[in-house]
Order: sequence, then C-alpha cells, then structure tokens
Amino acid sequence: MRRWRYFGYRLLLAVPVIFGILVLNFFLIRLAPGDAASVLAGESGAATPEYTELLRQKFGLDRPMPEQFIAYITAALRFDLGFSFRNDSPVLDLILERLGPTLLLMSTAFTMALALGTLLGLLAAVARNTWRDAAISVATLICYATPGFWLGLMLIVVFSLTLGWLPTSGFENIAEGYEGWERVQDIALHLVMPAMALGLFYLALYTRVMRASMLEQTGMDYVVTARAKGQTETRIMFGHMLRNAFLPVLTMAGVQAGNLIGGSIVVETVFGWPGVGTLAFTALQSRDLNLLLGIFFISACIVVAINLIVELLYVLLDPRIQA
Amino acid sequence: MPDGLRRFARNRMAVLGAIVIAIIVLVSVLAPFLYPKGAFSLAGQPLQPPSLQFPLGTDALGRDVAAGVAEGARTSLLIGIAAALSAVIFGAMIGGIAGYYRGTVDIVLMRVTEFFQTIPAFLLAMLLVVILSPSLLSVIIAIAAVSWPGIARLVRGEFVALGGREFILASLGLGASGPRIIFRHLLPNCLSAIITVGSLLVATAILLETGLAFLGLGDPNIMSWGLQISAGRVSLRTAWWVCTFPGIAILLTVLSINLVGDGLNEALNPRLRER
Amino acid sequence: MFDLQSIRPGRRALLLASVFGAIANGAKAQTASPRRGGTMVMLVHPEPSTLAAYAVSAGNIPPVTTQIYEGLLTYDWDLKPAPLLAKSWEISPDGKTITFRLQEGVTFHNGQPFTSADVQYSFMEIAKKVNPNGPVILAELTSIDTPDPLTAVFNLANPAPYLMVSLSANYIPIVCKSVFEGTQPMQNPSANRPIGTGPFKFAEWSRGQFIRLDRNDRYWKPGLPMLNRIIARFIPDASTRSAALEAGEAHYAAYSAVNAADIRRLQANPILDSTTRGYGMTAALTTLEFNTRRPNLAKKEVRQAIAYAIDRQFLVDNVLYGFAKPATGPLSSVFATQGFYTDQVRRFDVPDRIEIANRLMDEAGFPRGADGKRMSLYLEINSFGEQWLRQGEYIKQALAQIGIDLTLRSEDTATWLRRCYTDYDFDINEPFYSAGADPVVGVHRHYVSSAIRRGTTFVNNKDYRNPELDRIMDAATRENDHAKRAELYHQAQQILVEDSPGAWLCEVQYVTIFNRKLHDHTGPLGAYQALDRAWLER
Amino acid sequence: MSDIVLDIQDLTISLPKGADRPSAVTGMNLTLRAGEVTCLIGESGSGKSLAARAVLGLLPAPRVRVTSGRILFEGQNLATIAPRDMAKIRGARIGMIFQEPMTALNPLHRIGRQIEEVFRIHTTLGRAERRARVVKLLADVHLPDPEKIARSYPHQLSGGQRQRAMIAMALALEPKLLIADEPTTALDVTTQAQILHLIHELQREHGTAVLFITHDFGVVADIADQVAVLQKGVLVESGPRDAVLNEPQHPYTKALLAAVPRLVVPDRPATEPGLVVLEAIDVAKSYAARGLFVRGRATRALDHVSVQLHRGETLGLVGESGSGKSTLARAMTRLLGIDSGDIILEGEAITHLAPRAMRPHRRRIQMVFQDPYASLDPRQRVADIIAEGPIIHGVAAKEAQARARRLLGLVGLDPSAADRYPHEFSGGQRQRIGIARALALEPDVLVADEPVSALDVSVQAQVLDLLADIKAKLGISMLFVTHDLRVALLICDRIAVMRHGSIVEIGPAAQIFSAPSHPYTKALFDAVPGAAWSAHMPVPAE
Repeated sequence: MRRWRYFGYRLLLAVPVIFGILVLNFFLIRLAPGDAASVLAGESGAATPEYTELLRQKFGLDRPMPEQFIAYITAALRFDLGFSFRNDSPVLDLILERLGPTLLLMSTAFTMALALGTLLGLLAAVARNTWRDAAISVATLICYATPGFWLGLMLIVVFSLTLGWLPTSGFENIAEGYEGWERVQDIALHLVMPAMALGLFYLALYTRVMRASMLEQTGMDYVVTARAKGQTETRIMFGHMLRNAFLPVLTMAGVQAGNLIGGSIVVETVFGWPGVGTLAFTALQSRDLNLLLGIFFISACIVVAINLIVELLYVLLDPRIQA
Repeated sequence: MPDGLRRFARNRMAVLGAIVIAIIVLVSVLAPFLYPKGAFSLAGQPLQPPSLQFPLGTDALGRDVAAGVAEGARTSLLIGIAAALSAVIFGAMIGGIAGYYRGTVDIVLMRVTEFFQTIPAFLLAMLLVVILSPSLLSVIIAIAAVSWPGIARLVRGEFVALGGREFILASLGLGASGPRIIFRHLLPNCLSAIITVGSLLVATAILLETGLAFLGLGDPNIMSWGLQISAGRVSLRTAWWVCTFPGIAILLTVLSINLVGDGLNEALNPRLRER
Repeated sequence: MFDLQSIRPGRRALLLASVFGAIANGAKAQTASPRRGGTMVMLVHPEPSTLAAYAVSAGNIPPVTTQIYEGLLTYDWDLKPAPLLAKSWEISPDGKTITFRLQEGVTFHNGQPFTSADVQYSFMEIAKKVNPNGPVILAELTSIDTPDPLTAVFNLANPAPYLMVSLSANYIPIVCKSVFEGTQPMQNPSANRPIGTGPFKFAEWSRGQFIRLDRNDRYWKPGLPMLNRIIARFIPDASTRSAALEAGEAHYAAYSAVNAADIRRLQANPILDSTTRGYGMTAALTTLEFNTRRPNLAKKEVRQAIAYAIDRQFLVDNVLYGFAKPATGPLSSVFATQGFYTDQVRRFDVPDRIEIANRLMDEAGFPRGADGKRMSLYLEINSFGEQWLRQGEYIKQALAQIGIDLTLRSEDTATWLRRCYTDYDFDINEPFYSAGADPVVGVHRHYVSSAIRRGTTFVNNKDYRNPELDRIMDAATRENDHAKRAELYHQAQQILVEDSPGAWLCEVQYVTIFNRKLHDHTGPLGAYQALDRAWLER
Repeated sequence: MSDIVLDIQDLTISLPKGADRPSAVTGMNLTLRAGEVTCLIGESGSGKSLAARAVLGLLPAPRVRVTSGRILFEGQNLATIAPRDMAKIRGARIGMIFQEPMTALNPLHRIGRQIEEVFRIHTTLGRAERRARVVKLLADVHLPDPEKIARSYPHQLSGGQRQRAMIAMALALEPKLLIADEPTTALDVTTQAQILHLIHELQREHGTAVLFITHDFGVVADIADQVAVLQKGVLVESGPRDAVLNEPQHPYTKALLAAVPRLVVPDRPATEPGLVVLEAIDVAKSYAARGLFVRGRATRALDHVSVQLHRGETLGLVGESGSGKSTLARAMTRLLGIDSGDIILEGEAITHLAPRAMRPHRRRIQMVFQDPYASLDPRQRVADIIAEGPIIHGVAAKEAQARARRLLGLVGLDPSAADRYPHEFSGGQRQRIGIARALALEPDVLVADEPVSALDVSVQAQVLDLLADIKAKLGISMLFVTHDLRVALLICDRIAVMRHGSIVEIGPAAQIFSAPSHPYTKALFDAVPGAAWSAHMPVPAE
C-alpha cells in the first residue's frame, strides 16, 4: 500500500511542476520580440499601422503584462489555452487535432526503442566481447551519432524512392479514402519510417544502458544464488536479471521523455507528419504566442504523464519503492 | 593520473576515437592555412562532384565543401565544447550546492532541475535561439541551457554519495569549512565522472546544433556542419556530396567523442578498482 | 476565351523551349480524351493559416480558394479581361463608370442565387473594408449601383486603369451577402469554411494535413468540373514534397511548392512534367532595399556600387537554379506584354562592373582601409526560406570584392519585419515582391514618398523621396491613355535605376510540376485559377 | 557417519594476471564427511570463498578457474563436470548460503517464489504442493508466520529472517552438502548465534555435510567438527576442532589464535576517574524521511541519552546495529545535529555553536572511523590527509607536513608513506593513517567508531594495541564504539551497553562482564561466538 501512496505522492508533485511550466512558458515567450499582430499584418501584404493596432487590440496584446498573465493562468486552469489568431481556431482544438498523430508516433517509436533496445542490450551483454556484441555496439553507436533528420531523408530515399515500399510522407493516403481495417494498415505503413527516424536514437541509447545494466547484474550475488539453485543460464537471464537490469533503462526512458517530443519536431517536419511537432515549428516561425504556450503546456503535460507512467511501471516492477 | 591513462590506452576503440578527434582538431586548426579565403568564398563551378581539385566537391554556390568541413570542424567543436563546458559549470554549481547543503535548498534546486528536465529540451533550445536571435553565442547559450540538468543531477548524486563517506565526515571533524570540503574533497572525487559525462555532452551538443541549423536556427555568418547540411539538403539527391561529407564529419565526431567518453568512463570510474 | 489546354505541342512548346532549352511535354495530352471523375492531389506550401481570401492576401490561400470563390472577371493569355461571373462589361469614355452584366443561373454553394447585391456587398462592405488590397485597388471606387439583379454599375471618382486587371478571384472574391450580413467578416464561420460559386465546394480541413474540396454538382458551367475531388496537401519539408510528386502521391505543385534545386531532377522523371506558364500576372522580383537613412547608404554612388558588384546571372544560375532571369529595374520584363517595361536604363551587368563599383566607392569617399575594407554593413536575411540565406551568402562574397564587409542577420519573421518596417534598424534588406497585375498594385508603394509609413510592411521603408518620381507615378495611376501611361513608366524606371534606392536582382520564373496523368490544369492565372477543366487519366 | 561426501584433491585455482599471487588456492586437499561441519577459516584474501565456490562451479570464469585437482562428489568430479550435469547437482545435491542475504536474494521476487524456484527446477511437484513445501520449509527454519513471509519481498524482512529464508532455500531438497560462505558475518551477534544454532540443528537432523567458511574462531569453536586453516591459498593446518584450537601446530594458526581477543577482562591498572571531559545530557535524535510535502515516519535513534566521558578513560559504547551507538558518538563530536539535549565539552556547551564558532573546538575532539577505505580521500596524498587538520587550524603547510611525517612514525608507518596515495596501503595501514590524522590535532578526546571491525583479526589486534599505546602515551580520553564485546573488554575502562537508542547499562568493564545487571547485557555475552571456549582458551606460547 505504501507503494501506491508513493505513486500518489508523485502525482501530487506533478501539480507544482505543471504550474511552474505555465509560469515559465508565459514569461519566456513574452520575452521574444515581435508579436502575433505584427506577423499577421506583415503576411497580409501592405497593412496599415492602424490595422496592426486593431489586431493588437483584438488579441489583447495591448493590455499590461500582469493582466495578460493572470488571464492566461486562470484560463489554463480551465483548460482554455486561448485562441490562435493565426489559425483562427482555439488553441486547444488545434493541439487536440494534432495530438493523436503525435502520440501515435511517439508511443510507437518509444515502444519500439524500448522493446528492441532491451532485447539488443540483452543480446550484446550475453555475447559480451564477441563479434555479435561488437556489431551491436557499433550499430548503436552509429545510430547514436546520426542526426535524426538525416536518417529520415535517407530512409525516404531508400524505402520510398528506390525501393518503393513505403509512402514518403503524411499520415494516411487521403486520396484513396480508406476505411476501417484498410485505413489502419495504411496509417501503419505511413508510420514505419517516422517511427524509425525518431526511435533509432533511443533504441541505441536503451541498448547501451541495457547492456551496461545487464553486465552490472551479472556480478550480483542473487545471480550466483540462482546459479547455486541449479537454474539454467537462460532462465537466470530472463527470470532474474532481465527485470533488475530493466529498471535503469526505465529510469532513462522517463528522463528522455521530454527529448522525445523535441525529436518529433524535426522528424514530423521531414515526414510531413501532422502532429504537434510541425505545429510547434510553424507556431514558432509565425510567432503564434497563444499556440506556442499551449504546445509547451501540453508537451510538458505529456512528459509529466509519461513520467507518471514510468513511475507506475516502477511501482509495479520494483517492490522496494515506497514513500 | 597515469594509471587512468594507461587503462585508457588499453581500450583500442577509445584510442581510435581519440585519434579521430585529434585529426579533427588538427584540421580545424589548419583550416585558415589550408583555405585562406574561408569556407564561404566561391571557389569554383557550383555542384561539382568530388574531384582532384575539390576532393569533396562544391556546393550549390560553388563553395568548396572540403573548406566548409574544415572550418565547420572548428565551429562544431567550439559550440560543442563551449556549450558542454557552460552546462558542466552551471550544472555542477547547482548540483554541488544541492548535494552539499541538502535539506530545503536541495529539494528546491532539484525540483527546479527536474522541472527543466521536464520541459522538452529541443523546444526550449529552439525558443531561446529565436528569442536571442541566431548567433554563435545564442546557440551556445541555448544548448547549455538545456544540457545542465543532467550534470546537476549527476553532481548532486555524487555529492550525496560522497557526503556519506567517512573521509568527508573526517574533514568536517577536522573543522574544514564548506568550500574547503567542496573544492578539496568532493569535486576532485567526482571530477572523473563529470569529465566522462561532460565529454558525452559535447557530442550531444554538436547533434543539437545540427538540429537547430537544420531548422534554420544557426549563425548565418559562421560555417558549420549543420549549416552545410541544411544548405545541401535541397540538393541531397542531385548532389549527394554536399551534405554527405558534413554528415559523415558529424557522425565521426560524435562517434569518436562517444568512444573516448566510454574509454574515459572505463579508465576513470572503474567501480571494481576500489575495494 | 483563353486556352485551357496548357501543354499543346507547337507554338507554345516552342515558346517554352526557348525559356528552358528543351522540355519534354505530354504528347499524351492529344491522344487521351478527357475523362470525368478522380481525385487530384495538389501540394500547397506553406499551409494557409486561414481561408478568408477576402480579408487576407497571403499567396498560399488562392490556390485553394480560387476553386471555391470566383471573381467578376478572369484573364486570357494576353492578360486581357475575360468574362467569368460578369458576362460582359462597358467602360464609359471618361473611365469613371463601369457597367457589368452578370452571369445568370449562378448559385452559391449554400443554395443562394448570385445577384448584383452580392457584387455590391463583396466590393463595398468586404473588399473596401477588410481586404488589404482594397485601399489601393479600390481607392477610386465610390459606390456600386444595382439597377437589377444582373447588373452592377461601378462609380469611380477618377479613372483607375489598373482596376480592370484586378478583378479576378485571387484579388477580390465574390462572397455571398446573406452569409456575411451583420457579422464581423474575420469572425465569420465562412472564413475557414468558404462558401462561393466556384466549381468545388469546401468539404473538410484537417489542419496540418489537407483541405478537401468536393465537386460542385450545381456548377453553372455545364458539364464542369471534371474532377470529383481536389485535395490540397501540406508537407512542411521541401524534399518530402518532391518525393511525394515522384512517388505519384501528389499530382500538382505550383509556385515555390517544390524547391528549385529539385526541379531539374523532377523534370527528368518520366511520370512528371513541368510548365512555366500561368504566371503572367505574377511579376515577382528579388530585390535589395537600402536604408538611405544610414549615412553610408545615403550616397547614391554606394548604392550603385553595390548594384554593380552583384552578378545577377550567378544568382540566377546558382541560387534560383536557372529558374529566373536577371532583372534590369523595378519593373519585371513580364510587363513588356503591356508595354510598360523598358531595359533602356543604367545597366549594371557590364563587363567592367567591379572596376566601376570600386571607382564609385572611391568617389563616394570610402577608401579602402588597411584591411582592404571600406565599410561594414548588415544584411537582414529574408526569413521565408533557405534560398534567401544562399542569396545572402553570395552577396556577402560579392560585396567583399568592393570592400564592403557584410554581416548576415537571420531572425524570425516577426523580428525581421519589425526591424525593417517599423524600427527601420537595418542597412540592407532582401525582400521579394510580386508586382501584381498592374504596377499600381504592387510597385508604387515601394518608392513613392507617400508610402513611407512606419509600421506598415512591404512599403517604402528606404526613406526614398524623389518628388519627380512621385509626380510620375501619381500621373500613371490616373492616366487612361495606354501609350502615355507606358511612357510614364519608362521614365520611372530610368529614374529609379539611376537613384538605386534598391537593387533589383532577379525575375523569378515559377515552375509548375505536375503528373503527366493530369491534364488541362494550367490557365493564364496558373495556380490562382479554378481547375474546373482539369482531368485525370486513369 | 563417516562416509565421505566431498573429497577435494590437490585443488588449484588460478587468478588472472596482475593479481597479487598466481593462484587463489594452491594444492588444497580437503575431505568432508556426512553429518560433520567443516570450517574453512582464513583471513580476507586467503582464497577460502573461491575454494567454496569452486565446488559448485561458481567461479567468475574465465578469469578465475580451476586449473588442476579434483573435486569428487557422489562419484563425479565437479571440477570437470558438464554444465548441464552441474546444474542438476546445484540446489538439489549441494545447497549454498551466502554472507549478505540482502543481495543474495533477488530484490524483485517474493521470498516464496524464490524458494519455490528450487522445486520448479529440480522436481515435478505441482503448484499447490510446491507452495505447501515452501511454507513448511519456512516453518522449519523457525520463521514466524511462514505464510506471510512467503508473500514478502526480501527488503521487508530483517537480516536474520532473510538468512533463515536463504537457509530454507538451500536445504529445500535436503542436499547432501551445504556450503555456507560466511553466513553470519553480516549479522548482529545475537542473530548470529541464532543462525549458527539453526544451521547446527538442521545439519544434525538431516545428516548434511557442511562446508562453513568463516574468519572468526569464535564461530569455529561453536559450530565446527573439523577445522581447516587457509593462508594465502595454502591449507596450512587441518584437523578436529579441539585439536586445532587448543594445540595448533602451524605458526600461522598460532598467530591467528593469539590475536583473537579473549572474553576476559585483562589486568589493567585501574584508572582514576578524572574530571568530565565530554558529556551528553539528555540527548535525543530522530531520523525522519523528508520531503517537500510528505513527512515520513520518524525513527528514534537516540532516546534522551546522558553519558559522561572522564579525562584519561576509555569508555566503550557497545550495542547491536541500530542501537544508536554510532549516532551517539557522532552527536557528541557534533558531526550530527541533535533534536534536543546538550553536548558539553569541558564545561562549555557546544550544542548550538555555529560552524565557525565550533572550529576551535573541533581540534579537541577527533574521530577514527570504521571503514579504512572510505575514511581517506582517495585523491589526496597521505601527507596532505594528515596535515589537513593542522593547516585548517592555522599551522603553516610546511610545518604541518613535517608533523605529518613524524606522526607516521608514531603510528608505526614508514615516513616515506607520506608521499603515497591511500589505495597503495592495506586496511590496517590505512587505519593507522586515519589515527595519525586524528592525532595531528593533538586532541583531548578521541572518538573511535568501530575502528577495527573491518579488519582481519591479526591486524585488529595490532591496531588495538596501537590505540591503547597512544592513549597511554598521550593521556587522551577515548570514546570507543564497537559491536564486539571482546574488543570492548580488551580496551575499555567502562562500558555502556546500548539498545534501541538508550543506554541500558553502564559500568566498569569488569563489573559489566562478571555481573551484568540487565538481561540484554547477559544475552549479548551469551551470544558471543565461542564464548565458552574464548573465556577459557589457553594462551598459546608466543
């Protein structure tokens, strides 16, 4: 029961974090030069200063900073993240529209990286100092050192243009208007490359952590105990070491959750994935303050949520956790 | 510590990495002499494939890709090292204060650190570069600003672990002051861990810089690999050499730094060495 | 009537060949017969922020909205007015009254019949009040009379020769009065769910992905449109957009939707073809703007020296990948069709241009220092894409030849705009202008002293004041006699090139890349035109 | 009863290159019989654990492996047996228990599951039956509420309970041989006695042969039938317990036995109770798990303790782990804050002095720590370590260094040691460096916190001698914290017995030993391993 109390405690801790993010985001973005009105006016060609001022008034950008801040916080607590004037739509709607693809991409990449990384790390540790270990190490190091967008471009060249196996970009083939199961397959095909481009770095990371962690477990007394019981090496590995060795990987995964969102900005841009990442980039370029604030807030919420899931897994996997 | 050096030298991959880094450093130092006109100068016909005259080809404006790679080495290393160093100094300060003084200070500082870890790093870096407007300094600041939490947690963890060790208690018992304990005992003892993680941070910083440059957030007046790639990206499939070579340079650098970092880790922090 | 068959062998192909060298074109166009149905996918970049074409003039909106909204007129290949919602028109001898007879049997997508009241409302209540082009194009329009539902009479204060070339849907779309009446135009739901009279109806907008348009079964042109559906796809990354065309996932990419560097390769692709037609109304120029408030740049010689130092052909070849031609002055050679253009101006593309430039710099009183430098300047990098950075990098190298040390400054759009058009804290700016259908629409505002308006973007930020030019341009605005008007513009070009408040670099040649299965897609207005006749081969 | 279970013949175990000697065990011969406990005794690094692990094929191969010799068990040579066959023997025919029951158990699995695993591997028993057997086994090792224990995780049990669970696991299939690798070293003395008793009881019951690895002659005296003494990998002496303990033949055995502190009060000139130097008055201290919002349950470490240290005396603080003895020692040196009460140093309350004000007082109380590895900064030279205190207190660096070299002589180290780093020294030498560091400030009070518990018995004796010597020479008062009653009797004038944060009994050493008034003190003395033997052990001729 104390484990669940611990989880509740972590849940409680998320509250000030989220509030802090609201505060920080607001001030950080207000520091930036230029505002939504000046961009909007600029993009519409020859706009008069009166027109720009009109826009500014309409957006409430002419009001004093504290007033804007209080308005923002109170609204955010009601999950009203404001209105994106550039997109002519409430921020929350825009983000929610894009959230699905991003979550799909992130969870796929994350799950793939975690599962394969654990497996590869395990294999490398088992085959320590053999050619297999070396091959895995070299492959992971290369994945670790390759910029994500470069990888994405190469994947497109190879798998879409040369081999013609996978669609170049997008979320689904809209022109065909698939429904039901066909649509799921279609989306899955579109998902393959972005998930790889996003996930390979983390795959490499988790492989390395898992390998090191496995090697550390090898020297543990309980492994010797299991051996002394007459347990086979395979069972020792899967029955005993795997779970223990996985815990540091899980910790790393929780820490990396925020970077996963950052990575998705670049990857989504390369693959035209209609997610929060592309939204963030366009919002930043067009200085859509409300939208950016919203994206930061939601991203941070996602990270907090992922961290909570990690905590939950931890609580489930490690009986020692308690408040 | 010749001991650590010897252990490092035994690790062949790490030595290989160190050699590659040495070559890269050498190239970056020699760049002004090899290419006195600078990497931005228009050296020949645009988009020439690799040849004797231009071993790595020319880019869309007729600039020598080799000159760019050489000058970019300096920029990338400068950004990587400067950002990592700033992150290490700031992170060590925060982590050190939290780990040494513990209590409320620790709780507050670690909450702040966790908080900065929670914010998606790349988004924050992007934002900072835009706010400060793209320049060498702003890129360094942005990268450092998102890299320090890891160091802070590391140093704090080491300080807490070491703080329980009896030699720290012994120093306290001798009447040593806080700064003396921090600078004479705690820092020297976690220096090797900091060096290891710091060296890996350089690699991450270089990757971050590339990502920022990819999105057009680099200093336009300074040649860097990220800039080369983002410029060559449009002709990736007609003139593969323009961004292939800077890409390889990044890969090699980051790879080598990682190898050296791993080597340092094994050489400086062998858990089995003590007891 | 204009010719919808865009790629026809013969004269036009020869014309194209003269621009490009050689271009393969769809010989199949002759053999295959038009077919009904199918979904066409076009690439639009960047994704529009709104579909309120009546209130926002961003260039990425019309490719979508001209399928939905129609204008009073359209234009033929010689850019002469052609009927659309207006069947015919009459201009009074004094040029102050224009009477439009409207097409009968037209209904809006919401079922409302189209009448002269809608025309009146679209111009007087919408275009004049919220359309950013309104203040210029409709400056002389005082009222519209509607004697009957199919007649609209425009009353002008002064003759406005440019008005008749600015009535297509991309400038002034005709909206449904009953949809807008009593609402704020910008907040109207139809801002993003447009309701027009065009061949396609708005169906769905999935942000970040696509806009879907469905066939208007009650379209007033009999038997049209051919396509069942148009999908405008948004892919942020340029390479990926090219890849989508190559993979046959997208059929049509106009304007800069495809990166210039990729065009040659795409042209070589057997499933793709290209055309440069349909951009006659888009006289686009890449330029430099000099802030003459700066003491260094206040000197004409310095500005001219900079203009001499830049090799425009290099920019054409290497930054625009050959899809452009060197510019000679503030008016694009596209205006040669109307007789406005002249190349009888001071020419900067002379062989000894570098020597001239250096001599000018010496004369202006800027000798080279010990380090070979005469002065240091900043160049503000246009924030709208990669190619502007490339151009900046070249200009930095070019100006180094005449002893100017240029520093590039790259900022986000908002900061860039504010620096250049509000704070005037810049030395050289590198904007990109579309002149529009008439110089009045898109050229005057950059040079006349009345257009020095702090806080207004893309106007005279150079602080250039020349009473002579002001007079000429003012006269050209009202001159109804075409020949006289052309002469005025020739004078204006000579004055501007001599004064060099800016440097005019390249006339951008847009290219449309399309799938060979797509036919009859390019009209005189290119991508700013309804694709009602376009059809897809199976 | 005398049938041979395990016959180790000429066993040699090689060490990797760079180790201090070529082989961990050289030419060892050892025979184990059913129903007998054979104790393999040796100091750290003697190779005793590796020898035991070699039997089960648990050496950290390939760096450490059996190079020659045979290990015969039930007709098979375990040194060369195929891994598959070895797996059948492990757990089923030979059971093993380890020193540290916390790490030897998988922290993520329930106790029941870990014991059950043995049945799953080696038997075809059904699930229900396996469960029943587990519960019965847990009951057999006298664990209370075996059902609940089976459902618990290792961290929820005490050290003794964990070791009982380990024993249950090792004996689950009634193996012929049980290998116990220092199974009681990590346990408190009373728990140790219980575990020893349990092993003995089960071994007698089942006729199991036991190979018992230990460093403690007290344990040997309590449990062994046969004794084998290992010195640097060489078996120097073996034989029946009484023969080896009472009439050792080999000089090494003799030296080891001589170093074992007796459970007697040595003749010692009675110290005059001087003035009170250091005093704790009504000191209380609780540990609370801290968080920003959550306050954890508090653990009471010191429950209003008062104690006085007189000039020139050695006061022993004795107790089991968690009794608060170390907390009290650190509180009295002000290395640890306290919740209430007062610490008085020669009449001045130093309880609430700020760090700066405390500094001059620091000089007068110095500490020697338990772990000679952790108590010296690995990055500092010995001279710097010793000179640090004087330098802090204003002595010129040069003079401090010179003093450091002199002190090295005083603690029995060569002055050339000054320029070396701590890792170049053995445990005992490091402890001497630690003592030199404490003495460098010429303190009035020396607080020694378990200064010998991490040392081998022979080194332990030397360090104790040194401390006694220094105390006599310099007239320092000493607060000596230890869990080992034998050590306390050897060195302390007075002894305070602590339990649960309180002092249950305090008095002169002789009185505490001969007439303990508190039942807990009695229990402690009874639990000392080999108590009876140790009290009457003949003093071997030097």
